[in-house]
Amino acid sequence: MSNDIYMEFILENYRNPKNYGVMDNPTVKKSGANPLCGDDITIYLKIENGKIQDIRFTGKGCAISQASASILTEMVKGKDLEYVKSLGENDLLSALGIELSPARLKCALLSYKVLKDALSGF
Amino acid sequence: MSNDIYMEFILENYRNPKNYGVMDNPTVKKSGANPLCGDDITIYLKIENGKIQDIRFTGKGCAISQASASILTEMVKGKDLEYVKSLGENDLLSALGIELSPARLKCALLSYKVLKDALSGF
Amino acid sequence: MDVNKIREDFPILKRKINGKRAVYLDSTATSQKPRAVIDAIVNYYENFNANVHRGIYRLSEEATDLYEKSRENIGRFIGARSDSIVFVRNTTEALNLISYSYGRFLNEGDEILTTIMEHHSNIVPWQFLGRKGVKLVFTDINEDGTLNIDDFINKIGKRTKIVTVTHVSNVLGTINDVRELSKIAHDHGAIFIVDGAQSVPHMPVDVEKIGADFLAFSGHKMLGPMGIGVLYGKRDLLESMDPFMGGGEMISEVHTYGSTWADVPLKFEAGTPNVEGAVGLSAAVDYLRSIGMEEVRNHEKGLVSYSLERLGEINEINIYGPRDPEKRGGVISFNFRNIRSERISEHLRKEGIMIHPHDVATILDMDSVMVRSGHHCAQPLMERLNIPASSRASFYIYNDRDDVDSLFDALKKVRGVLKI
Amino acid sequence: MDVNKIREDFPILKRKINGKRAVYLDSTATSQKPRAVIDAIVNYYENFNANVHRGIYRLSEEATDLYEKSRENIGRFIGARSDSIVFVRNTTEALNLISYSYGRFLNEGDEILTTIMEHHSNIVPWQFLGRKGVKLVFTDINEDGTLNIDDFINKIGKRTKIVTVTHVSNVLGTINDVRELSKIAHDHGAIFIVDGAQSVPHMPVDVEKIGADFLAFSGHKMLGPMGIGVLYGKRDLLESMDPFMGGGEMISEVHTYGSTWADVPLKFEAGTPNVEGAVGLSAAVDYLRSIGMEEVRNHEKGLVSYSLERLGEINEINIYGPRDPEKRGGVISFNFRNIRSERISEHLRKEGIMIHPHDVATILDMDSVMVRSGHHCAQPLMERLNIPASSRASFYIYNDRDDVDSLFDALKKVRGVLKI
Ligand SMILES: Cc1ncc(COP(=O)(O)O)c(C=O)c1O
Ligand SMILES: Cc1ncc(COP(=O)(O)O)c(C=O)c1O
Repeated sequence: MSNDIYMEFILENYRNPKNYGVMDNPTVKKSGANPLCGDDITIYLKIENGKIQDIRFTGKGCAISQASASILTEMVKGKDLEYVKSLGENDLLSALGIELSPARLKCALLSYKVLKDALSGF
Repeated sequence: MSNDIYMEFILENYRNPKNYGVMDNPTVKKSGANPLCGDDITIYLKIENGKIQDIRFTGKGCAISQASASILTEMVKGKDLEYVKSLGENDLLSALGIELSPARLKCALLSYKVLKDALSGF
Repeated sequence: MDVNKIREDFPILKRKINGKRAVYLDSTATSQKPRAVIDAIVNYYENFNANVHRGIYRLSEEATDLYEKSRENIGRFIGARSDSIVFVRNTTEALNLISYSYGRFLNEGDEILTTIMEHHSNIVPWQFLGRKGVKLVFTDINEDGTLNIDDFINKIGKRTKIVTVTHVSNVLGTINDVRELSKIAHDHGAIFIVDGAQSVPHMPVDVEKIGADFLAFSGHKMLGPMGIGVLYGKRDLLESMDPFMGGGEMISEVHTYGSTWADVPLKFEAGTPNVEGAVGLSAAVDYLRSIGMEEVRNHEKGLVSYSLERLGEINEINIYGPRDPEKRGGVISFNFRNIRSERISEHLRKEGIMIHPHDVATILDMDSVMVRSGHHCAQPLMERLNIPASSRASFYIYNDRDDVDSLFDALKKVRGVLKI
Repeated sequence: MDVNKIREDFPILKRKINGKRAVYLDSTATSQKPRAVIDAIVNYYENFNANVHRGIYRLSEEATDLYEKSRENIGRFIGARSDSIVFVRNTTEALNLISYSYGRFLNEGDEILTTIMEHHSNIVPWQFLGRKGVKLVFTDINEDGTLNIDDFINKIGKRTKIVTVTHVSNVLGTINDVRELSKIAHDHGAIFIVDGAQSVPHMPVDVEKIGADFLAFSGHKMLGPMGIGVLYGKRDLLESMDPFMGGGEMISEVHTYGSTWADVPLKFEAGTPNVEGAVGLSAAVDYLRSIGMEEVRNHEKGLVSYSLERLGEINEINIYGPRDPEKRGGVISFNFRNIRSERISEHLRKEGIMIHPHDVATILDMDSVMVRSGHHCAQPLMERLNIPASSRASFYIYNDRDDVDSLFDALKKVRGVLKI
C-alpha cells in the first residue's frame, strides 16, 4: 500500500476515468450519495447470461471517489455475477493500492456500495 | 455569629416555638413551602391600626426553619407595619445569631418570605 | 477487591473537610472520578481535541476514532452493539428522547405503566404525554419496599403501550426483577424501558438478559464525567422513530423545503457531540471492568449487610426498602422514628419522623460524613411512604467499613447535638 | 496581543503532526483549550465534584456555588443577568429548546423568517414546526455574500412570529447587522433569535445592544469544554414557556397526577447538569476576558486582511463572502476555480470548481495544515452558491501570520500533487 494516495495510477483514473458516461437502456441503474461530501455516483449495468456485459458510471466527487469508481468498473466489466458478488471491500481497496484514512475510505467505497446495491436483486 | 448552628437559643425555639398554632379570623393568612426540603409554613396575622396585633404560625420542617419562624414572630409581634416592612433578611439572620450555609439559609428564610408575602397587600 | 488501593485512585477522597477524612456517601447522586478518567479527559484535550465525523485532517479523524471506539466500548459493557448506543447528556435526556420521539406513536387513551418508586426523570417526561390524552399509571409497592407484582399485573392491559421501570430504586434500594417485568410487558405488546441510572454503575447489566427495549443511564454516576449519558435502544425501534433534536450531525440532506436524517445512532445526536464525555465515560467503563462488576456488586452487598448489622445498635432509626441485601443495591434511606423523648416537635411526631433529615445531614457533615437528605427526586414515593423526606447513605467502590463506622458514629451524635 | 505567549497556553498546539508544527485552522468547528480550562476541569473533579442544588453537605454546596457563579460569570460576558442563562449542551440544543418550547405558541399559517446562510442547527429545528403548518422562509443573500436586506423586508410580515438569524456565518464569514434586523423584527411583532455560535467566541457581544430575545452559543467553540452551551433568553419569554425536558432539577413539585415547575432558569435544566462544563466554560470566559474581546476581534481581522493580501498571489482561488474585513469574521471559505489546465475533470469544471475540497484538505493535511472541507452544515447555502462543497480556513487567538503563510505555502502545492 502506498502512502502517497495521489500516486500516478489514481490520478490517471481520476483525470481519465474508464467507463465514464451514461448508458442507454441499462439492465439496472442505481445512484448513491455521500451527502457529507457532496459526492454522488450513478452506476449503469448491462447484465446478460449471468455476466456484467457492460458497465458505466457518472457522478462527481473527489479524486479518490472518482478514481475508485473508474477502477471498480474495470475490475467487474465482463465478469461473472457470482465473482462480482464475492468481491469484498478489501478487494477494491487493494486494487487501489493506497492507504486511506477513515474519512477518505468513505469516498473510496461509495462506488462499491452503489454497485452492491445495484446487484442486490440479482 | 455562632458556628454552632444548634446552639441553645435555636434549639429552645425549635422545641418550644413561640406563637405556634392556628389563629381564628386572621386579617391575613399566607402559606409558603420549600418543596426541595418538604418544609412548609403558614403565617396568620391580626393587623389593626397599622400594627401587627397578633401573629401565629404553623408548619413543619427542620430545626432551623422552625426556630427561625418562632424567632421571627417574636421580632414582629406588636410592632408597627412600617417597622416590620423595613426588616431585611439580615435582620432576621442576625437575630438567629448563627452562621448558615446557602442550603440552610433557604430553611431559615422561609418564614421571612411568607411574612413578606402576607404583608405585600398592606 | 482492595478498597484502600481504589481510594488511592480518587484524588478528591484525599481532601480533608473540617480537618477530617472525607466520607463520601452520596454516590447515588453522583460518583467521584478516578485519576484514570481525569487523565483521559486531559489527554483528550491535550492531544486529540477536534470536531468529529466531518474533518478530513488527521486530528479530526483521531477524535472521531476515539469517539466511535468509546461508543463501542460502552456498548460492549452492557452487551449492546455500538449502533444501538446513542450519546445523550444524562438519564433524564435519554428518557425525554424516548418520550418525545417514541411518544409520537401513542394516542389518546393509551397507557404508560410505571411504578411509584420512580425518580422524577422517569415520571415527568411521561406526564408530558398527558397533553395528548396518554395516561400514566403507577404500580404500587409492598410494605417491604419491593414492587407489588400483583398490582403490576392488574394494571397492565391492552391499553398499555409502554412499561417503564427503574432497575434499582434510588431511595429504597429495591432491585426490580426487570427480566420478569419485561416478559409481562412484551406479552401485552408493550415496549419495555429500563431506567438503569442506579444499576449500570453498580452491577452487571446486559440488555439482552434483562429484555430491555430501551435502557437509560448516566456517565456521572459511574465514575465518568458529567454531561454524558447513554440511551441504548433496539435498532428497529430507533429506526422507526423520528429524530428528537435537529441540527448538525443528525442529518443526511438539508434543503430549504425539508430534510432527511442520518442513520441510527447519529440521527439522535444533534450538534457537536460531547467527545470528551464519551472518551471519559469509556475510561470509566475500563476502570469498572478492571475491577469486575460482580465484584462491585458483592462489595456493596457487603457494605449493606454490615450497615444493617450496625443499624441494630441504634434502634431509633428505621430504614426503607427490603432488608435482604440480595434484593437491594447499596443505598440506605432512613429516618429517626422511635425516639422516646418529650422534646420532639409535635409536627415531626405526627409525621412519624422525629428529626428532620436536613438536621441529620447537617450534623453528619460536621464530621465530614456526606449523606443526602430530602425527597431524592422521588416525591410520589415520599408521599406513598407518608414522609416529607429521608436521609440517604449510598455506597460505591471507594467506600469501606470505616465509612460505615463513621456514618454510625456520627449518627449516634445527632440526638446529643439537638439535645433530644 | 502576544500570540506566541497565547500559543504556549495551548498544550495541543505543541503536538507535532507528521513531524510538523500543527497549524490548526478549524476553530469554527471547535476551538482548542488553554491550560487554564483544562486545569479548571481537573481542579473541579479533584476537589469539588458533587451533585448540585440538593446537597446539605459542604462539598455539594461548594459545587452548587461554583455552578451558579459560573452562570453569573458567563451571563456577565454577554451583558445578561444570571437568571436568564440556561445551560444546555450546545447551540443546537439551545435552538431546539426554543423550537419545542416557544414553538407551542405558533399556529398553522405562522411564519418563521431566517436566512439562506444558516447552519443546519438554525434550520432543521424550525422545519420540525412544519408538522403543524408553520412555514419557514429564507432571506436571500447578495452577490458579495451579505444579507439581502430588501429581500428580508419583503419577506417579513404579519405572519412572521419568529426571526432567527446567525450573527456570523460559519461559511461566508458575513457579520449580520443583527441590531438592525432586531428592530425590523420587533417592529413586526416578531421575536428575534440570534445564533451566536460564531460571534460570541470572536467579538464583543451584548444581548441588549444587539436586541436579542434569545441568543444561543456553544462553549466548545470559545475555548470551553464540549458538552456545554448557553441559551440566553429574556426572562418574561422564558417564564411564559413550558419546559422542554422533564425530570430532576426542573420541578417544583411532582405528584402522580401532575407536576409544577421550578423557576427560570432551572425550569429548563432537567437532570443532573454538566457542572464540569459550566466551570470549564467560566474559566474560558475568564481567559477570553483577560485578552479582551475587542483584541480578539482585531486580531482575527488582521489575519483576514493578511490572508486576502496573500490570496492575491494565487489567482486560481476564489473566496466566498464579503471582501471587506470589517464585514466578516475570521472565516475564509474558498475553492479552486480558475485553473487553466486541460486536466480538470469534466464534472468539476461544470460545477465551476476545479479541485474537490476533500482533495484540498487531504493535501493540506500532509503539511499538517488543518482546514475543513465539505458543506459545513450549510447545505442550503451551498445550493445557493451552486457548489457541492468548499474548503474553509478559520482563525482564532492562537493563530498567527505564520499559520496563514503555512496555509498558502500548502495551497501552492495542491496543483502539483494532483499534477494539474
Ligand atoms: C453558525 C453556527 N450555528 C450553529 C452551530 C452549531 O453548533 P453546535 O454544533 O455546537 O451545536 C455552528 C457550529 O457548527 C455554527 O457555526
Ligand atoms: C433511578 C434514577 N433515575 C434517573 C436519575 C436521573 O439521572 P440524571 O440526573 O443523571 O439524569 C437518577 C439520578 O438522580 C436516578 O437515581
